[in-house]
Amino acid sequence: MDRLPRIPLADIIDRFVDWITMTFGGFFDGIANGLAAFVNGIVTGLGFIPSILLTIIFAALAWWISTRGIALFTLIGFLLIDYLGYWDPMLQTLALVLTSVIISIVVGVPIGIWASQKETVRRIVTPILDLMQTMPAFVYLLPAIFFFNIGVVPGVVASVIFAMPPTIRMTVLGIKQVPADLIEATEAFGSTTAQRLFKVQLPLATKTILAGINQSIMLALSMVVIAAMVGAPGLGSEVYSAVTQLKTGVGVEAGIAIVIVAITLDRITQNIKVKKKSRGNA
Amino acid sequence: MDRLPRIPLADIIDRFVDWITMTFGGFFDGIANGLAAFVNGIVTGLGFIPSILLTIIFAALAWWISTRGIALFTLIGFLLIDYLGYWDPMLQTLALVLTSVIISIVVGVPIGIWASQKETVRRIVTPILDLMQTMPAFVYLLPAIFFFNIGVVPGVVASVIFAMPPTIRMTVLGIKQVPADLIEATEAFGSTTAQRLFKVQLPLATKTILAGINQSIMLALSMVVIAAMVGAPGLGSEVYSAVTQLKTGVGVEAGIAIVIVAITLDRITQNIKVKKKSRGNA
Amino acid sequence: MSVDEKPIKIKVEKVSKIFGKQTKKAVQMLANGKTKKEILKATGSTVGVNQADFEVYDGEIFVIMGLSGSGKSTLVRMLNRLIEPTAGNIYIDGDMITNMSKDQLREVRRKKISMVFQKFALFPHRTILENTEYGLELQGVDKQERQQKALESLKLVGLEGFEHQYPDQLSGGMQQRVGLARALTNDPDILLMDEAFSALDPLIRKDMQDELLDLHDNVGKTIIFITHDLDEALRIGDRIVLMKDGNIVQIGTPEEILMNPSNEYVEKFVEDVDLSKVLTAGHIMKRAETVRIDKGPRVALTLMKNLGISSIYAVDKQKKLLGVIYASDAKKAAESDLSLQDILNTEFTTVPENTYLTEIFDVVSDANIPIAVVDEKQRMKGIVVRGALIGALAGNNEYINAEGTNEQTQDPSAQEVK
Amino acid sequence: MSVDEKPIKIKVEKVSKIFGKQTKKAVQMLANGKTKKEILKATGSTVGVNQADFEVYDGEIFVIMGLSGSGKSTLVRMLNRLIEPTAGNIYIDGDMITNMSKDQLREVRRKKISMVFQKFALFPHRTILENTEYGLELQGVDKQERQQKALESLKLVGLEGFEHQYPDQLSGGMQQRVGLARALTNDPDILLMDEAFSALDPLIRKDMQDELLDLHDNVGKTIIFITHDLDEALRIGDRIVLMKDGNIVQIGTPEEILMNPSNEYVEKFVEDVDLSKVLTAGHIMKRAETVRIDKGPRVALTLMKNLGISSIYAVDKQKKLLGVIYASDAKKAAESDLSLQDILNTEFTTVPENTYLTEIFDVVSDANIPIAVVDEKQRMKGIVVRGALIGALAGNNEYINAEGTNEQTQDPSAQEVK
Repeated sequence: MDRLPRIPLADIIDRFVDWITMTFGGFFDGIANGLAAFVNGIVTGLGFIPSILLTIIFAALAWWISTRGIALFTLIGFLLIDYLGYWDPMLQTLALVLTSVIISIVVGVPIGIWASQKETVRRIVTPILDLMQTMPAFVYLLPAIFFFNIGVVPGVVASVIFAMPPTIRMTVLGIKQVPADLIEATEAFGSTTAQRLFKVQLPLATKTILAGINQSIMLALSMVVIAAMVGAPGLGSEVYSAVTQLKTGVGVEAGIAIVIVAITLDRITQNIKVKKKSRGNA
Repeated sequence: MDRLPRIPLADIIDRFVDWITMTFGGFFDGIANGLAAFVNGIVTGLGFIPSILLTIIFAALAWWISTRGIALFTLIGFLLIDYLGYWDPMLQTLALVLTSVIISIVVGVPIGIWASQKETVRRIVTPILDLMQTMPAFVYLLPAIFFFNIGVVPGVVASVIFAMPPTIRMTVLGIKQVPADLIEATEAFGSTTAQRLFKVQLPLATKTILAGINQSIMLALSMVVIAAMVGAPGLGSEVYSAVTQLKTGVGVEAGIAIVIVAITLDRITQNIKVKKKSRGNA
Repeated sequence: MSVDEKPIKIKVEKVSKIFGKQTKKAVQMLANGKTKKEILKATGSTVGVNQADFEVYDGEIFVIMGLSGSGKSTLVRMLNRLIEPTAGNIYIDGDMITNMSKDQLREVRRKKISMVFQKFALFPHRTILENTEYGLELQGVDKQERQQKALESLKLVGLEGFEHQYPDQLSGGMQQRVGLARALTNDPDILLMDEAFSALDPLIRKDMQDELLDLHDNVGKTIIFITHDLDEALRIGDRIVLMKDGNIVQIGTPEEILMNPSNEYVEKFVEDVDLSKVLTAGHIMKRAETVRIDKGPRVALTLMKNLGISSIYAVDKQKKLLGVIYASDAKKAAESDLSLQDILNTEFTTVPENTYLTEIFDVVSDANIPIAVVDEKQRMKGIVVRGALIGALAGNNEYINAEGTNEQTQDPSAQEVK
Repeated sequence: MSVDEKPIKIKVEKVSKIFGKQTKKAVQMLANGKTKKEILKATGSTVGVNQADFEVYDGEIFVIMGLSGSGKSTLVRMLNRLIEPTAGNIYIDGDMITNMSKDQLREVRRKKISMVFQKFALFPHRTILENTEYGLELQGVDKQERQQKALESLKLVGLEGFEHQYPDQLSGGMQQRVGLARALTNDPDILLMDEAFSALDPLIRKDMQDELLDLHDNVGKTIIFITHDLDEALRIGDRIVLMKDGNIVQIGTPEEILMNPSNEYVEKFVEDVDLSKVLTAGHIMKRAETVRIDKGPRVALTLMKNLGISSIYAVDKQKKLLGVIYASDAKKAAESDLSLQDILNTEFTTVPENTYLTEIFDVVSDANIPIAVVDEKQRMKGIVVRGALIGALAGNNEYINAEGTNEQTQDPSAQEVK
């Protein structure tokens, strides 16, 4: 194969990245500051509340949203994290994950809705999503560093790129799965597109969209250690430094903390009691 | 929480790891050499065949096992990898992934069978699997390095730990899903446990087990870049070095190569035409 | 009321629907009388509805009837432009809806026309009340007023007290009443009903038809009812349109349709029995309940009691017909401990399987027990009951077995067993 | 053949099965006659089978009958120790199987006893032939010989030519024949059949029963047949065991069971109609097919033809009964363009809904058309047909509507509509 003139794909990409950094420099900095402020806002906000109180709040939240079992798990889990001394890094990881997930929802759901309404949009978006999910997450670090240099912001950006696809995919799926005869009924009674979307399509799609968000949370969590490579603080960087300094003990401890956060978030989002089906009286 | 005497969980783990390295040193070295030989054997073996010919062989294999569409994708994909100059690293990655998956099958399926027969075994194994899958893969690098120091072997070991759970889980599921009345029929006609397993349970579970193996392949592939951190050669290390040297172009190119390998392996294993249901005449 | 007094509610002028590309060219070909096949070959597009022309009077129940694929649901969906007509005009109360803007059309759908669907199309995530008020909700009517109106329609269809339930808690019949109530809440002039009762089980369907007629007497809406069931059309239609392959074949009152069927197709359609197939005993025989001769009188009695019959044929192990056991004899035998053999009555008439119905007509009418149908080895194949004979002759294919032998046709018959 | 000549195939001595903990203590309590409730309270374990004692003769069809939960499938599964008995002994051909080792037991299952299952339990990934030869395959019989044997059994059950198909390609009846063939291929002495025909539809079930009887005549196996259907037991059983709540209530031939039911329970069981409930016209009336008086004679004729009836009641819009239209009159009216009103026949008998069957018996028997059942406002509620009256009196609950009014009970009745 070497006979063929090799198109310098690598250089083209590099020059393209440099060009973007030049032209949109200011724009990216703006985003960077906004994002950093948002994440740190969460961290300091949560930081004010003493760990015990915060643990109880989390457990109560878990109880209200889902089941008693999960509330108990949350309580013990977070107590353990605090006990092992990983409370602050945990808060930073939580802030990083929540921010990435919130962005995935705010950006992802509308794209999903748009794709569900326009067939051509859907046909373009789906292969991109496939690519985004199979491409190793590391690769996303590169553009993140160039546009947002080191710190929590590139971590968030890389996490968002990696974690957003399921939210988009499930939003499209949820809306598409609404039976055709219901859509016809909305037409026959004279609904506008907005009325059809908000009164029928979205309510029926909620369950599937929530499943998508659950997947996004798990993906964001799986990125925390990789994000640490670009300076994102939290449990991820604890693991990363433990690996680089070959301190197995610390690595396992921080790993367990991540596992606790992961299982808690996963169980809560999976058991969100969807209010829709409350049985009316006879 | 700081008032409580902090149990030095980290130190306990470290001392435990050191103790294992001491006592089982020889044993681990044996495995290391065996594994290294196996992986390098694949690499040199495949290396002998010129890339064009190997690409055609892969494409033919894909056609035979699954569908024409996938064979075409394999052909073009591997040609592109060769064209971009990533042929050798690809071979190494393929060897790493195949080795990890083979180990996952050889070790995982028997454990799955054992767990499906004994309820207590299943009750112990399942939580461990959950833990293994939620723990960040990085953490597995630590024991891998200690026991097998640097190179492809720790990469394989870490990949196996991360990739094996789905194979075990799906083997148990596949066997458990065989309807109770069929099991009763095997009993009523006087089958031994082995006969029940190989004549009825495993054949009916094949489809689910294959789905488990497909998931293991994808997990192994997602580990290649992390494995590179402990010296495993291949596309993973291309990406890793690109990231550390901030060369986005190379990073994206190597990333694309990984995506091609991932999609090819995924489609092939998903479409393996299970021979079972060939329609008889009459 | 003679025809011309009643005002025209809906006017449909030469409306056609072509599915596929090159619809313009297809419409042209339709105009100069090309057949559907020619159009399909030339333009690759299929003709859904071919130049439909009719008027619907105000307050009338106008039934559009045809088999599946006849274009009836396409035609009805063009009335509220759920499906855009390819050619022709549609007027409602004189206003032409075919060139209305999106917004004007939405107003017509909200105020003038409501629709009831075959599979109910109720919103599973909304209670019955929220479903019923949906139409008014879209129009921004405030909550208090629209819920009050919705309750009224629910009362009208007899669903008071169910408003807080969810659709999946109700039976098919009740769900369709909600569909009806939802359509009525907008107080439209026109009700489009697309096979509204086809998904219900036969018994409920007849009740719903009666209810629709009562409702129509009270609220006096113009109803366009789509169905594939002749009985349903005859029972509720003031006038009926017959459609076949996209064409309107005939329009008229149920009497007119039956009186002079406008062409051979309509005749066959209402005739619905292909008299050319001559029926034999095998076609109408039912499964024979028999008792083995080696059983006792009490077993025979219990079998007869369970089947509500007063006589039963006795057979030996090879199912060879031996005679008849009457309930009265069996009772006596049970008291005085006789065996079935002692009370076997050997006068009975049998007919071979392929005798024509006409031949066995008199045998059946004067025999007081069902006639036994036997094969050449005198083995029991089935029995012929008087009701089945009359029903079959009257063309009711409920009584006719498909391939002329009773049900075990698809299993290899028992005779094969050595 | 008197009883004592035939050799005993299976002997069951005081066999019990207790589910739950403390089974030893429970067996003790059973021995000294404690009731099931006392045992449950004391040990928390339930008594599945309570000291069963019976013998099965060689070559006999021995039916074990009981409602669900009577312990019949537990009892049959103890014969091949699929379920381990808690106490008592079981002998097959005199060898005690209750204390056999795992391997000895496996030999008995491979050679002596085969089983046929209610839901067939065929291996979906194996062809019909591979399913049938499974038993011999386990015993290591070489491929050629076992396939030849399997083909023989398939021929025996009439499934020649289907050997290469897969189970999901066959109908229920044919799948059960494969189950039968698979059990026969091992050439066992004993066939355990656990509700083998209950999953089949009624028509096929009767054929399979006949086939089993033929098969039994040819191959002469000892068959233990489990069922909950009295008719099935009467038709195929040489002897029947009646079980209730784990106890054997009676053992005897079908005649003996019917002749002197051993206790009140058995009597009620075979009686199966609770005569205490006195039936009224409402209980047995069927849905009334009516025609509205404003329709024409041809519509009436078509409705009658479709329903295979020769007369139909005419009602007004409020479903008030006006009279009867006979098919012959309607034919004349159609020819000479008369309306239904002209040919309305006003002699007809009506009965209110709650008249007792005994009172309307003579009215029904001498009227030549079905009797109309009306409510206080003379509105049609249903019709009483002679067949239904006889069937109901004979205790066949097929003819009795659940709550004494016909089917629309669960929908709020139409009357509510204003």
